[in-house]
Amino acid sequence: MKELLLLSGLGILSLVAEIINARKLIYPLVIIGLFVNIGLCVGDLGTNETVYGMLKLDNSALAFTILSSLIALIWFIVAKNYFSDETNISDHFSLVLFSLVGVFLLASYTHLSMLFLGVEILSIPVYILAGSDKRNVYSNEAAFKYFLLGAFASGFLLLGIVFIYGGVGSFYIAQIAATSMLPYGLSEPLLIAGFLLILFALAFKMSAVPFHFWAPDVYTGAPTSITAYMSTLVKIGAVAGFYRLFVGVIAVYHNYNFFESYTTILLIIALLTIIIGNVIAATQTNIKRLLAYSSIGHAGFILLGISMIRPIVFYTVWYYLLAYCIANILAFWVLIIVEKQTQSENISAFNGLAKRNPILAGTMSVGLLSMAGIPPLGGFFAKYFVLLDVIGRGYMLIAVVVILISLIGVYYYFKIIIAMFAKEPAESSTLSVGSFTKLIMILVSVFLLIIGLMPDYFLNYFF
Amino acid sequence: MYLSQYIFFFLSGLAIASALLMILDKNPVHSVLYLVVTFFAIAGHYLLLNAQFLAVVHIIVYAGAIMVLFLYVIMMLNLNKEIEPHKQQLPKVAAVVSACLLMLCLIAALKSAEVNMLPAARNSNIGLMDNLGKTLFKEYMLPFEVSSILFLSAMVGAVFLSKKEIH
Amino acid sequence: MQLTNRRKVVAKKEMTLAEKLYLPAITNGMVITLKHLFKKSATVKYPEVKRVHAEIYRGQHVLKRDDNGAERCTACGLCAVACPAEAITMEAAERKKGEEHLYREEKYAAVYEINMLRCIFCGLCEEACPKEAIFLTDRIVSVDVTREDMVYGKDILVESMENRIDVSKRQTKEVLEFKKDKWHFHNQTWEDIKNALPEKKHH
Amino acid sequence: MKEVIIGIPIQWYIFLSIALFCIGVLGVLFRRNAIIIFMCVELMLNAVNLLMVAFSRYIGDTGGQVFVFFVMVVAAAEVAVGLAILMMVYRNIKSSDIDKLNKLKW
Amino acid sequence: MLVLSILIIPLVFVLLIALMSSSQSKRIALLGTLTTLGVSMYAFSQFLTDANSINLIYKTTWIERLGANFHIQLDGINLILVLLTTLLSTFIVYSAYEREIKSPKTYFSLMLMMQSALLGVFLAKDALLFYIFWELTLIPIYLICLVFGGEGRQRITFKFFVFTMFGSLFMLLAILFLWLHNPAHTFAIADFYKAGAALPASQQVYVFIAFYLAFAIKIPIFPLHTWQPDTYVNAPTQGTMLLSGIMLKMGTYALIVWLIPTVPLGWKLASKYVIIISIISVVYGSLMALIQQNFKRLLAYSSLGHVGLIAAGIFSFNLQGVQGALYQMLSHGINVVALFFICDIIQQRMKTDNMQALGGIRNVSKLFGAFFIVATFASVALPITNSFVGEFLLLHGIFQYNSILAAVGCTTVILSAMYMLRAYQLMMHGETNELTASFGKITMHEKIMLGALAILILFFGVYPNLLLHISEEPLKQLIEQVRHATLAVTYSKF
Amino acid sequence: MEIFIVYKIILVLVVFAISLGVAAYSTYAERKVAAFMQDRVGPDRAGPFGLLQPLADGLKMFMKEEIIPSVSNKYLFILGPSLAMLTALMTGVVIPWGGDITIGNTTFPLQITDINIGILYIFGVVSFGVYGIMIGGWASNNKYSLLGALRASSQMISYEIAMGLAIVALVMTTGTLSLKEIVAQQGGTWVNFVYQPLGCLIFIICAFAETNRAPFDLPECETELVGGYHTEYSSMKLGFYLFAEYINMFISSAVIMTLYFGGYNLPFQDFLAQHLNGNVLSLFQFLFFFGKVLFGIFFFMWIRWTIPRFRYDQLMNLGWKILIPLAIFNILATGVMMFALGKV
Repeated sequence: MKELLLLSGLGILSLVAEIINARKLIYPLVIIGLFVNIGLCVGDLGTNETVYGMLKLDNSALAFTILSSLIALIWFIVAKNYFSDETNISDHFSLVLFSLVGVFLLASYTHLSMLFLGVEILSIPVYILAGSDKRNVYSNEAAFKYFLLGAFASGFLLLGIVFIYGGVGSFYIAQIAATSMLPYGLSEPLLIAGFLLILFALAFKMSAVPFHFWAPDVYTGAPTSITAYMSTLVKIGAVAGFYRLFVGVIAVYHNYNFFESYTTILLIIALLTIIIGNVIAATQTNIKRLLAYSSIGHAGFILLGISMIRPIVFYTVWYYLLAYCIANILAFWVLIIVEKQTQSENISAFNGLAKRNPILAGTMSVGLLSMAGIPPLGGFFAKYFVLLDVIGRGYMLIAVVVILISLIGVYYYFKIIIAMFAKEPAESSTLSVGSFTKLIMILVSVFLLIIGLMPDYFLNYFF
Repeated sequence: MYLSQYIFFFLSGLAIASALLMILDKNPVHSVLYLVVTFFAIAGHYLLLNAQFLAVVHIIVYAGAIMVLFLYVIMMLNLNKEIEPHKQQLPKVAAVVSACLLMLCLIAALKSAEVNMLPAARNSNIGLMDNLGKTLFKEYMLPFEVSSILFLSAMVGAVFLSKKEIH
Repeated sequence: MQLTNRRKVVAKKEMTLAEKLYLPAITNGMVITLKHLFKKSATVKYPEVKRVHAEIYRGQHVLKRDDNGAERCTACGLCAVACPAEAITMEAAERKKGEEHLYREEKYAAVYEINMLRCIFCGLCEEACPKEAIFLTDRIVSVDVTREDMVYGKDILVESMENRIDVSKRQTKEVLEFKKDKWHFHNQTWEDIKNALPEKKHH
Repeated sequence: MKEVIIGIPIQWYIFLSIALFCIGVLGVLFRRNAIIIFMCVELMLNAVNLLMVAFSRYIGDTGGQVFVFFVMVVAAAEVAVGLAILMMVYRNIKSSDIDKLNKLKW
Repeated sequence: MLVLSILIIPLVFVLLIALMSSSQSKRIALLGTLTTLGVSMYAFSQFLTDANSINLIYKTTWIERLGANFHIQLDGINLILVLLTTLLSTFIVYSAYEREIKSPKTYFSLMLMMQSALLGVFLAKDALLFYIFWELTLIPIYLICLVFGGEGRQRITFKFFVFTMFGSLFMLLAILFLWLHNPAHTFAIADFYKAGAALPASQQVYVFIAFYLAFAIKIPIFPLHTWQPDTYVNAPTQGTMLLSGIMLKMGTYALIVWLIPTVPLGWKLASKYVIIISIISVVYGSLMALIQQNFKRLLAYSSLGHVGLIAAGIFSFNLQGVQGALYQMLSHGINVVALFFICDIIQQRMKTDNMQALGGIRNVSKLFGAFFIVATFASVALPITNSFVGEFLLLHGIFQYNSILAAVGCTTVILSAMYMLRAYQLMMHGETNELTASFGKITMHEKIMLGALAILILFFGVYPNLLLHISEEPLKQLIEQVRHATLAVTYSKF
Repeated sequence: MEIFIVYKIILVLVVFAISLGVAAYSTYAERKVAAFMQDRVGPDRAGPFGLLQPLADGLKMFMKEEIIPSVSNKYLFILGPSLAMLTALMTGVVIPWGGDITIGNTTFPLQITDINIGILYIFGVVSFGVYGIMIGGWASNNKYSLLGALRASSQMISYEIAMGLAIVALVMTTGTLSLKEIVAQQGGTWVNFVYQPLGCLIFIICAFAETNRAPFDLPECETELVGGYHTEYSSMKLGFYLFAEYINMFISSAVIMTLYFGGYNLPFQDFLAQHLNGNVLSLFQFLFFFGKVLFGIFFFMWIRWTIPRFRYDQLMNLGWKILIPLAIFNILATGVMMFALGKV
C-alpha cells in the first residue's frame, strides 16, 4: 500500500509542481522518491502484506517492484534530456510515474481486475509518451500503431478474463488455481480458452513473436528515451503480470494435464520469438531497430524461462529481467547520447566511438556483451538460469537450438562493438559527457558486472 | 418459445446486424450510428439480465459520451469522405478468413462450456444498485481508487497531446 | 470636453470576488428585468389606435396645382439636385398651345418620379423648390410588394382638384419668409439678378 | 443446462458475445480507417462486457458486474487518449487512413 | 589466500594503471606481472614444502542455489600452467616495453586482465567458475586483437570470437547437463567426476563431444583451426603471444583436467578418433608451415602442429603422454614467445616478414642470429632444449597407445626441423640485401628479453625433473581413476 | 393487471399531451415574457390575448414547404429532429407528478414508472439527446449547421459532467436514485435545496446548458451561425427541434423542482392530509407541482431575457474550470458535513 501511495503520490506531485511553479524540484523529488520506494519494498520483504485482498506484496512482487524502481531510477538519469522541455515537463514526469504504478500493480495483483487495470495503467501513459514528439510523423505513427494494437490486445485480455470468470466464478487467482484443479471438466473449455487468450494478450505486450509486429515500428518511431522505457519497464510489467498468473495458477499445479499443453504452447511461442527476434535483428542497420528486435529475442528468452518455471525455481525470470534491463538501458543511454550528437541512428554513427569517448564505448560494450550472454556479466547468468531449467526439463534439443540462436545474437552485438572499436570515426572530435554521467555509467556497468559475479547475493533477498 | 427468447433473438439479431453494418458501411458517421444501435441492443440485453443499473450506465458512458466523442471527431476532422478507395483483395479475404476462424475456434471450444455456479447463486438482485455499490466499495475499493490514476493519466495525456505547442 | 456626465471610464482592472462570482450582477439584472415586467407597455396597437403626428411630420410628397388647377412644377430640376438620396427624376417638356390651363408656365414636367424606396423624407426638395410645387405631407407612404410600385409617378404625386391636399400647416410664417428670402439663390428671379448686376452703358 | 432466465441457456450468450467480438476483430483487420478500427475495438470490449454481465447473472456473483464498470472506465480513458492521438496524427498527415502511416516499415 | 592473491594482483594493477598517466602504464604493468610472478614462485615454494597447505586453497560459497563455489586451488597439475602464465605474462608485457602503442593504458590493462582470467581458468576447481574464466579470457584478447591488430582485423577477430564462443556454448550445455545429473547439484570438480562417470556410455559420448568442440576450437585441432593463422597474423605481437603461448594451453589443460576424467567412457569410446584427428592436425600443420612465405604465418602453422601433438599425447592418457603434454605446454609457450618476439623484431625493422625478401640478417647482427638459432633448436626439439623432453615423452605416450600413430606423429620432428631451418636459412643466411642491411644492432631491451628466454629454454631442457616430479603423483591418481572407471563400466557391460 | 396497463397507457398519453401542450404554450409564453420584459405587448392578435398563437404557429409549421437539401443525407436529415423529439419526450416517464390516486381499492400513482435508478435514467436520456442535434447538424451538409452541431455536442458533454457530479452530491444526502423516494424525503420540513444549495445552483446552470437555452444557446446563435444546427431545416422538422427545446425546458424544470424544491409536496402537507380526501390532496399536489414547474419555465425565460450569451471560450471555461471543480468541492463538502453530522 505504501508503495502504491508513494508512486501515485509522486505522479500527482509532479502535476502539482507545475501549478505551484516548482518544476525544478520534480527531478530530485522523483529520484528521492524512487529510492524511498526501493527502501520501502526492502523493508516490506517477508511481510506478505495484502491490500484490500487485491494485491499481495509477497517477495516476488516486491522483487519486481524493486526491479522496476531501480530501472526507473536509472532511466530517469538516462532520459534526463527528455525532460528538458520546460513546457511539458510535469506531464512527462507524471505519465512515467503513473505507468510505474501499473508495473507495481502487475507485479503484485491477486485479482484479475488488477491485472486488467495494471496493464492499462501501464500502457496508456506509454501510448502517449510514444507520441510525445508531437510534430514528428514517425513518433505519431508509433503512438498510433501502439495504441491501436494495444487496445486490440486488451480486448483479447478481457475476453480471456471473462472466460476464466465464467469457468471459475471468481477473479481471485487463488480461487482460479483451486478450481482449475477440480476433477470435473465442465468449465474446462472456458478455462483453456481464457488462459490462452490472456497468454496472447500478454505476449503482445511482451512483443512475443506472432504478436510482435508493432514492436520494431514503435520502438523506432518513439523518442529514443521512451524506447528505452518501453523496452525495459513495459516489459517488466508485462512479464511480472504474466509471471504472477502463471506461477499463481499454473506452476502451482504443473502436473495437471492441461497446463502441460499450455506450457507447450508457451514454449513454441518462446522459441519462435527467440529465433525470429535474433535472426531479423542480425539484418538491421538502424540501431534502434536492432535493439528492438534484440529485445524481442530477449522476450523470447524470458518466455522460455516462464514456460519452464517449476514451483521451486522462481528466480530465473526476475534475474533475466534484471540483467536484460540494465544492459539494455546502458545501450540506450549511449545511443541517446550518440544520436543527439550525430542525428543518426545508424550503426555507422558509432564508428570509432572508442576513440571519441572510451567511456561511452566501454559502457555500450558492457551492455551489449551482457545481452550477448558473455560471462561474467549479468546476461550470462540470466541465460544460464533459463538454460538450466530447459535442460532440467529434458528439452535438450531446444537448449541446443537456443544456444545456436544466441550465437546470432553475438554476431549482431559485435557488429556494433566492432564499429566502435575498429572503425574510423566520421568526425574526429571527441564526444564529451558530463562527469556525473560518466560516474553513473561506470557505476551501472560495475553493477551489471557485480550481479553477474554474485547472482546469489541479489536473489537471496527475494527468493 | 418464451417471451424472453423472443426478446433475446430480437436483441441479438439487432446487435449483430448493426454491428455488421457498422463495419461494412463506408460512411464513418453511419458506422457510428450503427454502433450506437448495437450498444442499445446490448443495453437491452443488460435489462434482460436484470442489470438495470449497468444498462443505464452503459447508455450514458458508451452512447452518451464515447460515441459522441467519436462522432465529434469525425465531424470535426471531416472524415465522412470515403477514404478507402480500394485496396488489394487479398488482405480483405485474409481478414475475413482469420476472423471467421477465430469465431469457429472459440465456438467449437466453448459449445459445451458450462459456468461454474456458486452455491449461493440465484440471487436475482445482484444487478441492483445497492448490491453493486456494496461490492464496489467494499471488495473492489482498490480498483476503484486505482482507476482514478488511470483517468488522471489519460486526462494528462489527452491534454498534453492536443495542446498546441508554443513557438 | 465633457458634454454629459454619462461618460464612464472603462478600464481592465482586476475584478473583485463579488464581481468574479457574477451572481450579484446576474441577480441585479434579473431584478431589473423583473421590474420591467410590471412597467406599462409602450406599445401602441396601431391599426386601432393611431399615434398623433407632429405638425411638421414629413410624409408622402405632393405636387401642388395652383388655384386654377395648373401644375406648379416647371421641371427646373432643383429638387432633384437637392435630393441627397437621388430619389427624384424628371423629364421636362414644353407647353403647347392650349395647355395653359394645365401647366402654369411654358415648361413642365412630363414625367416626375420619386423612388419611395430611396427617399429619406428629409424635405430638402421642398426647401429647394422655387415654385412651391412640391411639399411633404403628413400622409403615410403605404407599403407594397414590388419595387416598381414603389416608384411614384405623377399619377400619385400630383394632387387632384377634387381632393386638394392642405399644406397650409407647412407654410407657416417662418417658412414663407424663408421662401421669400432673396439671399437664397433659388429665390431670386431673373429680374432680381439683373437688378443686382452693375449698370451697363448703353450706346 | 442451467437457465436463470427462462429459456435462455448460457451458451446463447457465449455465442452472441463471441460473434460480436469476432465482428469487432473482423473490423479491425478489415478496415483501413483508423476511427472505424477504433470503434471495432470498442465493440470488442462491449462483447466482453455483455458476456461478463451474463456470467455474473448466471453465477450469481456481483463481481462480474462491478468488473464491467472498470472496463467502461478503461474504455473511456482509452477513447480519450486514442482520439487525442488520432487528432495529433491528423494534424500532421491530414488523413486517418492507416495505410498512409507507412513511414516505418512493418 | 595466497592463491587468491595470484588472481587479484593483476586486477589491482589494472586499477593502478587506470589511475596513473599513460606513460607510466607499462612500468606498472611490468611491476604487476613481476609481482604476480613473485607470488606464484612463493606459492611454488609453499607447494614444495607442503602440497596441501591451506594457503594454496581458496574456497567460499558463491552461488548457493546452484551449488557453485568459488573454489581455486593450486595442485601439481595446474602449478606448471600457473608458472607458465605468470612467467610468460612478464615476458609478454616486457616485450611491449619499447614498442609504440596507441593507447598504452588500455593495452596493458587488457593484458593484465587477460593474465588474471587465464590464471582463473587454470586454478578453478569449480565447473561454473572454470567456464566463466574461460569465457572471460575471450573479451580482453578480442579487444586486444580488434583495437590493436592489423589490417582486416574486424572480420578475422570476429571469426575467432564466434568460433570460440560457439565451442564454449556447447561446453556450457555439457556443464549444465552434468550439473543436472549430479545428485548433489554442485559444480565441484570431484562431484563432476562422479556424476560424469555415472552416466551411460552414449550420454558420455555426447558430453565428450560437447566439451571436445569447445577445447578443440581453442587448441585448435585440425578442422576447427581455420580461425587461427589469420588471427595470429593480424593480432598485435603481444596478442599473438598470449594466444599461442598461454591461451592454447587452456584447451589442452582442460582436456586433461576437465574432459577425460569427467567422461572416461566417452574418452574411451572416442579416443581413437580424436587421436587420429590430432595426428592429422600435426601433419597438416607441419606441412602447411613448410609452404608458407611469411614467418608469422609459418609460426602459426607450426604451433598448430605442436599442439596437435600435445593433444594426441593427452588423448592417449597415460603417464608419459600426459606428463609430456604438460611439459610441452610449458616449453611450447616459452618457445613460441621467443619466436614471436623474434618475428616482431624483424617486422618492426624490416616492415615485412616475407622470408623471401629477407636474408643475411646474421651478418648484420650476430647476437640476434645466435638467439634465433637457440629458439629454432628449441622449436625443433633438439636435445638439451626444453621441447626435447616434452616431445620425447609425448611420442612415448602415443607409442604406448598406438605405435603407428606414434610413427606418423614422429614426422613432426622431421618436418619441424625442415621448416624451421628453412626459415632460419632464408632470413639469417645468404646475402645481406638492401633491406636487411638496415637491420642494425639489437637493443638492450631485446637482449634482455631474448637472453632470459634462451636461459629458460636451456634450463628446462637440462633440468626437467623439477616439474615432472611435481606433476607425477596427481597425474597418476587421475589416470588410475579414469582407468578404474572405464574398466568398471566395461565389465558391467558384459 | 389489465386495468393497470390501460391506466399506464392513459397516463403516458396524458403526460405526452401535457408535455406538448406546455411546450406549445411555452413558445407563446416566451414571447409574452420577452415582450413584457421589454415593455412590449407581445402576440395578441390570434385569439384573446393571442392565446391561439401557438396553434397558428403550429399550423404555419405544417403548411410550410418541406425542404430537404439535395446535398444532405436524407435519412439522417429526418432522423435528427425525430431523435431530438424522442429524447425530449422520453424523460417525462420517471417524474412523479403527484401523490397517488385511489379509486376503489386500486392505487394509481401519478407517475408512469418508478424505476429505482430514475435519476440515472434521466441522465442517460439527456446524454443521448445530443445525437438529435449532432446528426441533424451534420446531415444538413452546411458549415453553420456543422459548427452548431459541434458546439452543441461539446457543450452538452462538458456540462453533463458537472451535472452528474452535482447529482452525486445530492444522491449522497438522499441515499436513493428513485425520484419518488427523493420527493417523499422532502415531505418534511426542508427541501433538498437547503441541503444542497451549491449543487442546486450547478444543476440549474447545467440544465440551462443542456437545453441549449440562453445564455448557453451557442449552438443556434443567430448572430454567428445563422441558425446553428437547424439552419437548413424548415417546416415541421424545424418545429420538432424548437418543440424539443421547449419540452426539454419543461422537463428540466420539472426535474429541478423534483430534486431540489420538494416536488409535489404541499406546504403543511401533513395538516392538509388530515382534513382532505387523498385524491383531492393529490390533485392539489399536482397543481402545486405544476405551478412550480411553470415558475421554473418562467425562470428559464427570465434568465434568457436578462443575460447575454456567452462567448464560446467563456462557456468552456465556466464548464471545465469552474463548475466541475465546484461540483467536486461540493461532493467533498457534502461528505465532510455528513461525516461531521454522523450520517454516514
